[in-house]
Amino acid sequence: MIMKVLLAMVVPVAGILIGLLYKGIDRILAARMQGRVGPPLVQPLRDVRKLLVKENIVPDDAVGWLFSSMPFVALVSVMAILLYLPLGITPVLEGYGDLILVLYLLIIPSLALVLGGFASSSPYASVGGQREMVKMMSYEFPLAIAVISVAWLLYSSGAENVFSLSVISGTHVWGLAGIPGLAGLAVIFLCMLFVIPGELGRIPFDVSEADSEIAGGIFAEYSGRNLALFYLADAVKAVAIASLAVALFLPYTVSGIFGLGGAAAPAADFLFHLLKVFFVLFVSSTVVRVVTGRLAISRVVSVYWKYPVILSFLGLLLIMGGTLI
Amino acid sequence: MEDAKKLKRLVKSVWVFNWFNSCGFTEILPVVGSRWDMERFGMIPVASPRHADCLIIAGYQTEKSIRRAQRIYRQMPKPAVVIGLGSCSMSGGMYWDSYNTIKRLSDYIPVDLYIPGCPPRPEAILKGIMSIFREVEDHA
Amino acid sequence: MVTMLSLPFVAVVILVCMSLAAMLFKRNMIKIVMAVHVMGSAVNLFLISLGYREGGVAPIFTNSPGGVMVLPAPQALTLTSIVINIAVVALMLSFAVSLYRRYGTMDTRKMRLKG
Amino acid sequence: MISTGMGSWSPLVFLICVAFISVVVQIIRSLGEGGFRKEEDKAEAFFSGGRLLIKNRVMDVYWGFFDAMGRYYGWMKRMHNGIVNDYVYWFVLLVTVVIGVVILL
Amino acid sequence: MMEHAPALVIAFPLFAAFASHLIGRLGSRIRDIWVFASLLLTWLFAVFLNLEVMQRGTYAYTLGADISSLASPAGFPVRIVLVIDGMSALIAFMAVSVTLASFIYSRRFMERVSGGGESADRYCSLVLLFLAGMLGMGLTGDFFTLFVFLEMTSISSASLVAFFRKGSSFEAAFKYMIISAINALFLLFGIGMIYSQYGLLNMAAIANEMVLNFSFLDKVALSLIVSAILLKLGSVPVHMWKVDVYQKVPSSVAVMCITSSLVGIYVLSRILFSVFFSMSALTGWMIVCLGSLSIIVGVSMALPQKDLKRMIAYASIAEIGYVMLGIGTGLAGMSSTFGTVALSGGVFHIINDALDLGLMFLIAGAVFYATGKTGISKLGGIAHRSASLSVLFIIGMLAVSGIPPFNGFVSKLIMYESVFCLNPVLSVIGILGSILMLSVFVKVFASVFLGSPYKGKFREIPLSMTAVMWIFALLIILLGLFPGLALDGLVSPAVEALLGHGIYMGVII
Repeated sequence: MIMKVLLAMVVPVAGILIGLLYKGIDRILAARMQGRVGPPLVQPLRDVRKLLVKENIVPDDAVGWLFSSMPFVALVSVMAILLYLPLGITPVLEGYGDLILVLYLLIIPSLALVLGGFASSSPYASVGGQREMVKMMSYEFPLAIAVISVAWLLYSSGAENVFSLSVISGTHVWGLAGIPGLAGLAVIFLCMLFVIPGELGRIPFDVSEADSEIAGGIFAEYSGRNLALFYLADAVKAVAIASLAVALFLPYTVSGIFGLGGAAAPAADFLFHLLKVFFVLFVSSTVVRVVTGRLAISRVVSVYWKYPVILSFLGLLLIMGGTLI
Repeated sequence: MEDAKKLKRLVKSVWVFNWFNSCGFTEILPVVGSRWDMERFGMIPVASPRHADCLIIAGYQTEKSIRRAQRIYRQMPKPAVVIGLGSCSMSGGMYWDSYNTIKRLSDYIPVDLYIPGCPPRPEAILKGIMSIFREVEDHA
Repeated sequence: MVTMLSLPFVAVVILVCMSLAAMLFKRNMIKIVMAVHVMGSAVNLFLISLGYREGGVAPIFTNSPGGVMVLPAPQALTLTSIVINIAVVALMLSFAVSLYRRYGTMDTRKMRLKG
Repeated sequence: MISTGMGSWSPLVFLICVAFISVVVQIIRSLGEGGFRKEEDKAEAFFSGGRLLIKNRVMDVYWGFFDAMGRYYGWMKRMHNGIVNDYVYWFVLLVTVVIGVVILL
Repeated sequence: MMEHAPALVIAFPLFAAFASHLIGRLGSRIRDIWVFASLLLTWLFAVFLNLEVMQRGTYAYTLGADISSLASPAGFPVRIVLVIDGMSALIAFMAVSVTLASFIYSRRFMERVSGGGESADRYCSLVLLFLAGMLGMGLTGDFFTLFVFLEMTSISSASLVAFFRKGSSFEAAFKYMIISAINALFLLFGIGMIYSQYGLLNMAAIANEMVLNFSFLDKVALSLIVSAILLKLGSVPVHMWKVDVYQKVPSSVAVMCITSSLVGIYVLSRILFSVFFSMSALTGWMIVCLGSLSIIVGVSMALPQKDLKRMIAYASIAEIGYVMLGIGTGLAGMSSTFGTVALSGGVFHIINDALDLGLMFLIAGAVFYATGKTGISKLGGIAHRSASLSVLFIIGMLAVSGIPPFNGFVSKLIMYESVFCLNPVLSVIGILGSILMLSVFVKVFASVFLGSPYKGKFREIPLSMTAVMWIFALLIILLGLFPGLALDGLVSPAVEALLGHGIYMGVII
């Protein structure tokens, strides 16, 4: 029990550091892909330290208490998600929350972003807020299908307590439903990867913080300390959504192969988990960020509701077919 | 925390807000580009003065646009740095004799650094910014 | 072959179809209210004809002439249903009249609550 | 603490963890600069240097969604036209569907 | 006196309704006290009903002849049986408490909006009639009494809809009255058909007879009754009347209209679980399909709305869709474990839905009270004027769309994880529905509450209205943090009551 409480203290803070680390790596790799040198690895940490020093301006017409509390809520809720996610080891709050809870907790940071944007009474921010809400509506559909179909795969292959994350990250999902199941799951994994840039607001879907169009969008009025909290929330959210994808689709552990016992096994699993998270983030957000340009908001809705939805429904049908045979 | 220590932190990651009229932007682009890459010093262009630490005012300013530039400067969270880019900001440049050009930028906004040139080459811009960094380093 | 016994049920079906047709196609509000009233009486007819017994006598027990009695329960139901039907139609007519006084039209297509 | 057959959820543990995390976040927040020195129109909303004339009116919200779902909302507008006859029409349709389903299946 | 509680629960509001006109002559203060005292007494009766049910389980209360064999001159028993079990006691308790809260809310609300005096008497008696009708529908074990109380609710709520005497309120009342008339007549048609088969009107007795022979006519009767109740509920194909009604009804009555649709859902589940339980697989699937359709159409139509109450009305149709999803899966999977879990999710969602959307309508009423407008484009920046309203709205918004710490999440979690076993697509529709619901309320919150300060006249919201809203909010938070309280205390007896149709029949015969 003490171990669990200790972990509950360490994991969120570690989440922040890992998030900043990934942000740094992401910026370096993106720069290298564009032939640039790219910032030093600790640049995100420097950005946060600089933002903390700056003045924290609250606009006159803004609803003060809401404007300043939303960054706080965003960061707290994102760090809370990490407690429920299996970071290689079994989740810290193992029996106290499940997959649907994580899915809903992922809504809160974007909701805090939107409310913060609307509360800042600037036209840029309210346009950014509406766009973020429309984006949330569009990427939640394929995300829900992906999550439910993995749970259905486990349910139909006879596992109990299907929605609890330790069971999901414990079983090897790929071989469960034969060839059609495998194909369906691959399609759904693709859709999940396609959702991640939308969830994080990376380039093809950064319609809500579009610098060129709406001058910083939701963050137009945020500065100093509040902006630092949003910056950290975005960093931690990348880790959270990527480790959810890893938990669902890549639940393999390393400690078995190397035969490590005792304290080394969880450490090795944790590191391997970080590697997998890096791989997912690199493929889904860094490469896509460098390659594509920004989409118009109505295109975002049709892009998310046309192709990934049909694909993941197809995947779900394949899985259902697979389990029947 | 006095200004010097704040500036030391600020220098490590300068977020730049460009207020450009004419040739200024064409010169900022290569600085952001892959050859001169200002991001290796932690500098990224941002869209809103609320995020900005460094306001680069490029090109000549008219009676109307200087009022907006002043309001943007006031809306930037302090401590902040202002850089006048090109000879137009120093002395009105080649538009010096027109009726509405602002002759000296520092009459309206406290300018920390002027970078001469019409337009200044990217190396000149980077050299200017480096001089600010060095000055902050020695000062602290 | 429509026997004498099932004649009322055929009448009920015709009445219900007529009132539904009126409700679907008539634009005037008063006509719709009349259609509702017609449907109400159709249902009452249906209830009454349920309780009918061949050669039955009115179900009054005090010094009744004896013999087969018509079932009393449906008649009780019909009584309440008639009363309710009147209340409903009266309320609808009052709404229609006040609506006409304010909107100036009886046409259901010119209503303002839509979308 | 409730547990459905498939998963479980305990609000109290969630609240305890959120309380603890908000202490940590408050520490991070206290590292930063709280207020700002009031200047002439420093706290004015940023509008590319100009002055906001029409105060913030949230107009035509979710334009992107309606634009992308144009056809669907066309049907919906026709379906919800507020005419009583159509309400009865939909009810008659529902009755026939329900009778059909109950009798045939 | 207390063993007559079931009859008194219905009779007392009826008596109070007609007495309130007389007492209104003496003075409005006295009439308020009288109505409040009678509502409180009815509330005590309802609480006593719940305690009695917890003690004795399902029991019947007969008006008229006690034993069925006691022959009246005509050779058959003349009696009406009120059956009280876990579910009906819960619904009765909910109806009375919501009416009590909405009455306290409406004292100051109606004063500003429609002026006191004679119309306030009418308001009080109509509200009490509405309550008596809902309680009657909740507690009867007899088809025809169900029809009579259904009519009573529709007539009293229609005249409440037309309370503001404006053009559009009459239009909404007219549409509502036509729909209720058709609904009642089709219900009576179905009851007549069943009566022709079995000569019985009592639900449990019919269920007992029906187990043996289930003929073609019963199927037609079932479909007529179910579609009539669906019309009363406002599930998708026939939901448009509900939107007009909720837009034009005074907000304090809108809260009661939500509870009357939930009583409608109780009646639907009573009929499908306890009477026509042999057809449960088919009807279960039908309710599930209509429920998911309601979620999709309800939420997607709520997005482009321009009027505050009309938007919340569409949201309430989506919430009814969620409850139908839970109840339908309970029906379809009657024998399996996930069916019971889904049913308990559905019943718990009834309580949550009544609280969440009730709070939303009260806030809409408070905004209308303060500014006199309900159009979204005309309002803005109210958060500057009253912070408590915006905090309440945030709580309500998060609760309705099911964000974790609040009660909406608990019932949706239970439902998704059990509806999932019936068909995974239903859970997907549920999750999508809750995210769209969240965006509906964010749009309302942004355009009504945030933005630059509201310029127009902003009347201060009186303490009684804020107190009621805060009670709703505290209940939402309490149910969110301690769901076990409601789940074991109120929901599980109701679920057993619904599933145990054997006990239900046993009480009568």
